[in-house]
Amino acid sequence: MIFAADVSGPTIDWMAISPLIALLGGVCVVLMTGLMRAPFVRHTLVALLTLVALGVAGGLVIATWGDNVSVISGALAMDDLTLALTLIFLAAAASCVLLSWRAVAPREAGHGEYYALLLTVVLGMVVLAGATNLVSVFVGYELLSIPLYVLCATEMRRATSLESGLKYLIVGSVGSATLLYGLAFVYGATGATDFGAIAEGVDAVRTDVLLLTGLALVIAGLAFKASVAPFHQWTPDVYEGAPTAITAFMAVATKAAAFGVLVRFFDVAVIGASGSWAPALAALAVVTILVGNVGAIGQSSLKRLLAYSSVAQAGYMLAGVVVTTQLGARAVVFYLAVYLFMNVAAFAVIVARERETGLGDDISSLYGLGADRPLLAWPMTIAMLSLAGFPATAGFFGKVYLIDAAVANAYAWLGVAIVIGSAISLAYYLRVVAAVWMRAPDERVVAVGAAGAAAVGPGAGARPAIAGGSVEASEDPDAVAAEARLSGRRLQQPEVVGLAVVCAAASLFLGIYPSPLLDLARDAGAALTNLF
Amino acid sequence: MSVEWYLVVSALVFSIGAGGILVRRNPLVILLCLELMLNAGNLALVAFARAHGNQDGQIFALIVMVVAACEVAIGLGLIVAIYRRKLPIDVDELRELQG
Amino acid sequence: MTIHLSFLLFFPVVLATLGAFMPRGLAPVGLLAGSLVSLVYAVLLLFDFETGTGGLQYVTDDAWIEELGVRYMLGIDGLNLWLVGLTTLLFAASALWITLRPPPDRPNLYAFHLGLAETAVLGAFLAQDLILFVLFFDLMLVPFYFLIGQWGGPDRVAATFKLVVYTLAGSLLMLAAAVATGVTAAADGTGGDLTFSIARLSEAQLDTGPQRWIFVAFALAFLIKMPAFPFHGWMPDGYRTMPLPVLAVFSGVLSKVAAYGFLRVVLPILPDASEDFQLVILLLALASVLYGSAQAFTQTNTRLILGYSSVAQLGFIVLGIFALGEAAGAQGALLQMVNHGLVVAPLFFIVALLQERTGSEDIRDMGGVAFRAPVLSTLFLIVALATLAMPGSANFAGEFLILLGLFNSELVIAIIAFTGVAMASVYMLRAFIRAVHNRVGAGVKSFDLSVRDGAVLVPLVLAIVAFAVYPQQALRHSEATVEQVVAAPAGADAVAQNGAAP
Amino acid sequence: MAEVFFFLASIGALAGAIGTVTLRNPFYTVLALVCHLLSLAALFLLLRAEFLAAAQVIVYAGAVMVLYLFVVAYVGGGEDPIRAAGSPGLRWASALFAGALFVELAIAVLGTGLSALGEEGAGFFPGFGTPAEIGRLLLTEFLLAFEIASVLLLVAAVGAVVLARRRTGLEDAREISVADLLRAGDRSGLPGGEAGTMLEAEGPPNR
Amino acid sequence: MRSAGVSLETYGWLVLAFPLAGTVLIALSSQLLPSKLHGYVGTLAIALSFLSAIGALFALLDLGPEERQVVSVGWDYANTVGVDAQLSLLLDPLSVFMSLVVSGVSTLIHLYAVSYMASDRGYTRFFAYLNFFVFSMLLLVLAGNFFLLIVGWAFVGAASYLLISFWYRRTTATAAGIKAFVINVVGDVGLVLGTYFIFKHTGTLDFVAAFEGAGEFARNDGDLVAGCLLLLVGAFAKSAQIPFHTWLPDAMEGPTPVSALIHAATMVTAGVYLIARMHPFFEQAPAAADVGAILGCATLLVAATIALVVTDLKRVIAYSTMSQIGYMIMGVCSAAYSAGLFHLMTHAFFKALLFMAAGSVIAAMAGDQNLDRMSGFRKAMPFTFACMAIGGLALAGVPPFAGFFSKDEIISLVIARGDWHVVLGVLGFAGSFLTAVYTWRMIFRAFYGPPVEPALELEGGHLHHAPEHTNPATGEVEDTDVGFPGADHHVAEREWSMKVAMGLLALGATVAGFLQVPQVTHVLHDFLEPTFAESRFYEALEPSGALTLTSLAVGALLALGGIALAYALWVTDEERRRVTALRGRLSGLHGFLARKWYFDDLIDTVVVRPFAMFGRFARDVFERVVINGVFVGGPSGAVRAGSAAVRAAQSGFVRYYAALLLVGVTALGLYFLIAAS
Repeated sequence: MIFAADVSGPTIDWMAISPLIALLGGVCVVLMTGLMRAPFVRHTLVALLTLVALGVAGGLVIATWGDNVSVISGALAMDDLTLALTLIFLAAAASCVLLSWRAVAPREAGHGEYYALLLTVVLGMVVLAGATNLVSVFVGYELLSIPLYVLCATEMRRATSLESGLKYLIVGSVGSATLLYGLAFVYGATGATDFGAIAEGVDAVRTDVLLLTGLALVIAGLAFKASVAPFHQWTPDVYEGAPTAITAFMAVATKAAAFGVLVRFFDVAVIGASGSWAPALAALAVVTILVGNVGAIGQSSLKRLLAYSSVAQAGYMLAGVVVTTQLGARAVVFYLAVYLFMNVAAFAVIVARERETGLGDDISSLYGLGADRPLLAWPMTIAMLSLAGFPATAGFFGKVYLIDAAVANAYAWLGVAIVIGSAISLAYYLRVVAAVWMRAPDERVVAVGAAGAAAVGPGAGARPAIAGGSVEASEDPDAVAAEARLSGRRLQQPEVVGLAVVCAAASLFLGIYPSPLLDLARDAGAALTNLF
Repeated sequence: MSVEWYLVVSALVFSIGAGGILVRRNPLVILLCLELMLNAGNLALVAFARAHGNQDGQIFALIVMVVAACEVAIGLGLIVAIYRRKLPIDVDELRELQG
Repeated sequence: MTIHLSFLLFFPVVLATLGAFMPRGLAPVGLLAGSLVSLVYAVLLLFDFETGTGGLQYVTDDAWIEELGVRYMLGIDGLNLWLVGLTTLLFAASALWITLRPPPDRPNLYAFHLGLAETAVLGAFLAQDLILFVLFFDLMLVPFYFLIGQWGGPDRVAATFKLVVYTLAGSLLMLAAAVATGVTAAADGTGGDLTFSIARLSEAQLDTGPQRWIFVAFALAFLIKMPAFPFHGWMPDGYRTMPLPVLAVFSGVLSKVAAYGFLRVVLPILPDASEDFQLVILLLALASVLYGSAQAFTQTNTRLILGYSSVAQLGFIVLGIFALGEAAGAQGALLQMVNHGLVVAPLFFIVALLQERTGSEDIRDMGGVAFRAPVLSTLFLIVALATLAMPGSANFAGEFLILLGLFNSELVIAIIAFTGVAMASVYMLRAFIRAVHNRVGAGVKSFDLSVRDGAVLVPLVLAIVAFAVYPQQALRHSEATVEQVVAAPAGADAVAQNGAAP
Repeated sequence: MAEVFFFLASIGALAGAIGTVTLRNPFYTVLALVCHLLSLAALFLLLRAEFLAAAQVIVYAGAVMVLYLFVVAYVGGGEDPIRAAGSPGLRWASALFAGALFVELAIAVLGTGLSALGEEGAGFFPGFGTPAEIGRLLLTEFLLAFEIASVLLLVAAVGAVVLARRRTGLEDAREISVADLLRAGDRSGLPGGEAGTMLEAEGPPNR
Repeated sequence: MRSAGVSLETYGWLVLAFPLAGTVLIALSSQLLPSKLHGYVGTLAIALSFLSAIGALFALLDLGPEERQVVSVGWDYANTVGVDAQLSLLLDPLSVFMSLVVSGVSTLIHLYAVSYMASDRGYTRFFAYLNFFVFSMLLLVLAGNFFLLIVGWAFVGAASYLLISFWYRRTTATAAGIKAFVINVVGDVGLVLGTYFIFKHTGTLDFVAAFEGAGEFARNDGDLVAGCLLLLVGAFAKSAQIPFHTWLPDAMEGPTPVSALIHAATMVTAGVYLIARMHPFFEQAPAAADVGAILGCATLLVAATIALVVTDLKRVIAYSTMSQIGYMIMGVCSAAYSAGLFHLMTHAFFKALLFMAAGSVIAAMAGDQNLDRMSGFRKAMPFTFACMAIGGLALAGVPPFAGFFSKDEIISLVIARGDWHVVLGVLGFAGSFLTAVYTWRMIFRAFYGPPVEPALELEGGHLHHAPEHTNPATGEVEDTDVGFPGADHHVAEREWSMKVAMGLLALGATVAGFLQVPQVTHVLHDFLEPTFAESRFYEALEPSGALTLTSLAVGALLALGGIALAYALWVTDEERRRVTALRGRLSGLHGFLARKWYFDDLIDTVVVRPFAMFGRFARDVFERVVINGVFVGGPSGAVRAGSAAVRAAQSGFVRYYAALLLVGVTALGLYFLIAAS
């Protein structure tokens, strides 16, 4: 009590943090609503409320665009970089909601909890992306991670889901421990937790072992989240095991958050020591590009394939961080935004096929898509071509921008590494496209499609079921009939198909007219005022 | 008693924790090893706080405790779920996802 | 500042897309309409073109992506005028072909891809902005990937995969190189502002260091796309399986884009590097000539014979282009691009017709077609003679100029290259004789050209003949521009020397 | 004097750590960790972090570890042989890594040019590390972290519930088919009615 | 024939226009008009062209001697960046003379073919080709610049290819065709390269300008010699001179009128025309000229020796053609221009005549060309025999027939060049002796001795029919689907058109010599004078009266001696004892000659086989190992290996992942420690 006098809370810019508050509110509301019994509430209302929360947050982001304020005594910078990334998080989350609409995961976890956790992840991402203080960094990092561990494991009836959850938890915790230790060293070397103070402190200890070791640990921790090789190994397993909707969300948003903090930490806090860390990051970028692209070749699980591809993309974007210019930051933001569209489109198609065929996310589930499902075939095709960086798709300009940034700062060889990587990447992206257009439909799918397919097909794989179906299901006549019906019916999941089409259209449109996104990226990059 | 000593201890603990994660197969124990690593971080933070004479480190450590607790909670929850699912409580048995 | 080129550029894809939404089988018509419109446009350009000025005409130059300094810039000059005409002509022919014999399954999609392909190729020819050029250059592959993969012959998927990956690998390098060009130029050349306008880049003198690796990247992309020895690994598989109407345009036009790239991009922007690498490129081209010819008279599959002969022909074209400082060489190369396109496309249609009659594409199973199909074999003869650059054909005019240019710059290489001329006569006549002469082959049911096929073939042959009688027109159109381009390296030398002097 | 305490505490801490890593029986490992945490608390005290030491003992060594023990008891932590998966070499390899890591960190902390680490530490003002000071910081400078931490706790609780809630049907390998999900409206198709939802966790609906 | 209205240029263009029009008309109307008509259309076209040539002649004579060199430009062909390739004609005595010879002989041969090919199903095609050939040949001789010359040069090559493989179901015919074409392309290449060498200095492709530029060359200037030698390559390939001669004998696969027109009278003499046309350069580069002369001399001997042993009727004449062209080449290369061209004309007459006669015999033999199976046709075909005899006398050089004057004039002029040229002259005489022998060997064997069965049938007024038609070269059964030699083939000694053609040519072969009687008449010489106005030798080179007379005498004696020898060998002793004895004694030589001096084998092993092997190697080995192995397999293999490694590392053991993470940390830390120090 005697201290109460001199405790005066910090001035809080409520408008600036309103997106956070919206999300937090959303968490509570959704959690509460989830407790209600009515199926409508649980299956529809909750998801809708989640979307509303995301929408409101998005609106507030746009409202506060350009304020570039630092809130809560410098713990958080709600500048355009943060906001731009926030938009990406929100979009990713929204698409995740749409993809989860009919999914198993929410029913397993309980809808309220599921969506609440999703919203908190977004919250954590915003904090992480905006953090200008070591403590906020760590907290945001954890707030992002912990709910994700849970979400990955939410399809509890599937062993692989649990496995992925546990793997993510263990490796992720090692990562966060490493990060913590690194942050501790940075703090120790500079004696401050605030980025601004650190930036001043760094110059004194530019080549001090303590700082540099700390940086090594921090790089490891953050690179882990961005799934940069050699810290990427959780990515394929977790992506494959997690519910597809969550995977889609992770692939985009987690990466965005990680790169947000990477850019901010390295290009703002320890920019002074860039001479030491830039080469290391560049090397990591090259390794990542190679490992990711090479690893994706020959994968038959689409989610796994996209996981490796996301590793490779991380490598590309790392080039944007290395160059320590606003241009680089812009390129990263732009690429992330583009990556959102193409990746979501791909995952939406995967989700749709998972539910229609019994083949899970196996590439064979796409066979013959081009012949009879143009609405799914084209999005997948565009997504793949865009990921591969074909012209007239958004991915092309993403790459051009990154190469531009790299070359402009005397990292031409990084640009070459990027294109070599994309050359390798053709090997698996085109394989998917070929599966869509140039293969006859998988006979097992056909079998399911045919009414009364009870007799046909081996148990595993023959049934449209999560994780490849099961024998019991095939002996459950009305289930089989239901399956026959559903695969007879087309377009029984409009939100998924719609999402795929919209995202594909977006990445096509942005491939022809990317300027709006480029402006956004420019503002975001401009937020890093210390760079030129 | 110079601060470096504390740091060396923390480094030692960190390494032991790391090694533990590599050798133990029981997820419970692995969680404990993670605790070790986090605590090593805490010790370092507090030591640095002492060295610099500002309390940020201590706050940080406090937050870390919270985080550690949360991780434990989730981790244990997962283990329980795995146990319920009649899956082996052994990280080496859980390797359906690979390649 | 006109919009004409945009019309010319986008009509095919737009109409083909509309067609794709029409009831089944109508898409080819849409495509045909589109390509015909473009053809008419191109012909009008041929007449309206203003000779004597080397500069660009009908320029369309709009801001597109300021952030990246990329502009939507199209233009016509001596270099691409006739190539555009060629492109529209060949695509119109192919469109007509598939309109008259629509593919069995998914004709709409087929037509759409073909339309997209035409637009992409035209774009590559018309683009005056480096990034735009690269964009269209890479975009060309996409429709062909689908066309081969879905309507190709046996093991089409593997073949198309190999083709696209191999060629795009090169093109991607080019992408990096293109960006690097713009950026480095902005650093020292064009005075700060980032631009990819080819014209302005060629004014900016890049340092030799960057020029070198940029040149390598560009050259690799172009040589692979042509293809030139030894980068033709994708060619045999691709040619073996490609549907013939597609192959006609592919072989007729795409390879030209690569050769054109040398003239449009490499020589003006990278003069010093061109000088440095001249000998390397010349030797590669020479190897292509000899190797391609040797292969062409060893292979028995007509597609491959033509494929390897194209390798040889493009070798000649590159020889002409890299007879640096020799306007004759470049002129000949340019003329030869058009000629080769004009002859190779009908040849592939003829292969299709022969396949119809002999049930095979292997010359060992053909023979004796001529007697029952005089018209067809006469057309074949004319095209074959033109292909082997018989004097009196425009091809000879082209080769004459090419080799004259080369003769003046690299005597020895020119003399060796002449063996290629002789070998050309061997393999073309071999193919012709084995196909339509000699004893009647086992499964041969010979009958003469139908009107439907004549409608495609005859106009092309007439074009060849007309061109043979009066190639002067094309040469007149291109002369001024070519002299500018060729002057570039020499001028760069002058600059370099002046730079060295003080 | 401080030295003695330091050595005692740090020995305790290290011993606890090693025990945690090496002991076979999960119960013992937990106890070893408790020992480690307690000695760590002692070190905190030596470093003038009273509040932290207290929190360490109460929250950590107390609550969290108890939670551990419960789970161990529930899961039935059997003897857990320490052996490397796949190659037995991994154990030595990992020992090596750990060693290398330690060496690096040691170099980092000893090799640094920071004078601050050399001596006792900066002179600290009265009330350094006291609850009052910590509380003040939490409510001013680190307010955000504080709030977020609270959210984190909430999330952890929710997550734990989601994960650890008892469900029917988990025992058999029964999977849910998409068909059931897409059969919108009627829930009859799904065996066990509300199986696997929050409602089930509430227990039987009261009347 | 002269109409003041029509200018020389117009005549020139007309000369070209008629045959081309004929070609196009026949080709387009091939399906419409009755095929019989096409023969006459073709003949008419050529006849009109001949008339225009005469018109051109008179128009030329109207002009004063010094302005008898008119260039008429049609349009720019490839006129750019300093290369002036135009469609221009050069009308001067030489070109007009050549076009007269060509169109004249062609007219007669067309006439001959009208009935000779009557029964051929390819009748229409034949005349289209034939007209096209005449057009090309005229283009060649009228061309006003190098470019157009090359065009005509290649066109005649193509036409000859088409006509050689006219019966394209015969594999031998197609093979011979491709052989001829390729060797001719080699010639074209030589021509083009030679042009480059000259263009490099003169900077123009136009003849007149280039010739004016010829003076600037230093004597035996390196580039000029190279250029002239390359021009010689072109000339030799076209004129079947060593070492480019191997195609000509095989070219006899073509129908006989083709052999008569292309491979005797006109095309093969293009080389002579070329050298005459290029004389300004050759006179500046004597080295090249001498090479030409020597090779020409060699050819005339080699060909003559081979002709002694060949048993195929047409091939004998083919070799004699080679030999005679050897004379002409030797002549023009030794600056005996008018003599060479004179021989060109006379040779055109009697050689065409010989071929026609031979054709008629072959027809009587139902397509069989083998001398061994011929005998005693004298009674059966008196007219043919007469023609054959006249041709033979002219060829052998018996006074007063045409060959006598022309050939001996060449020899005497060559000798008149003095020093080592004398040797050539002497060898020339040796050649003329051999000529007499082989010519009359052929005639005696075909027409004397006991009549063979076809001959007897013919005497009975009925024509012999072979049971089944076989390829005379290979003996494989003919695929008569394409017609000739069809079963209904009866032209020998029957058709008036053939007789007219042969008769006129016989007349020419008899009297043409008097245009140019040494020391007496110089019609041709004077007419051509303007073309060779600036030549150093044209007027200067004049054999003394004594030399002329001796050479004439020697020539005559050798000819008669040769004929006598042939008579002794093949007529007087019926069962050919002497011949067999001779052959037995000289079996080695005979074999050597029968294998045609092994030229074919040589070219085969030196050129053809290596290329084929290279091609096979490229296809079977290189493509697989290097192109697909290294360039494709290499990178993809590396990528695949990398993929395997990465996926192996992805073992699924979470502890491995953690381990790798820590390894990464350690490595990074290590890097930074190094960076710090």
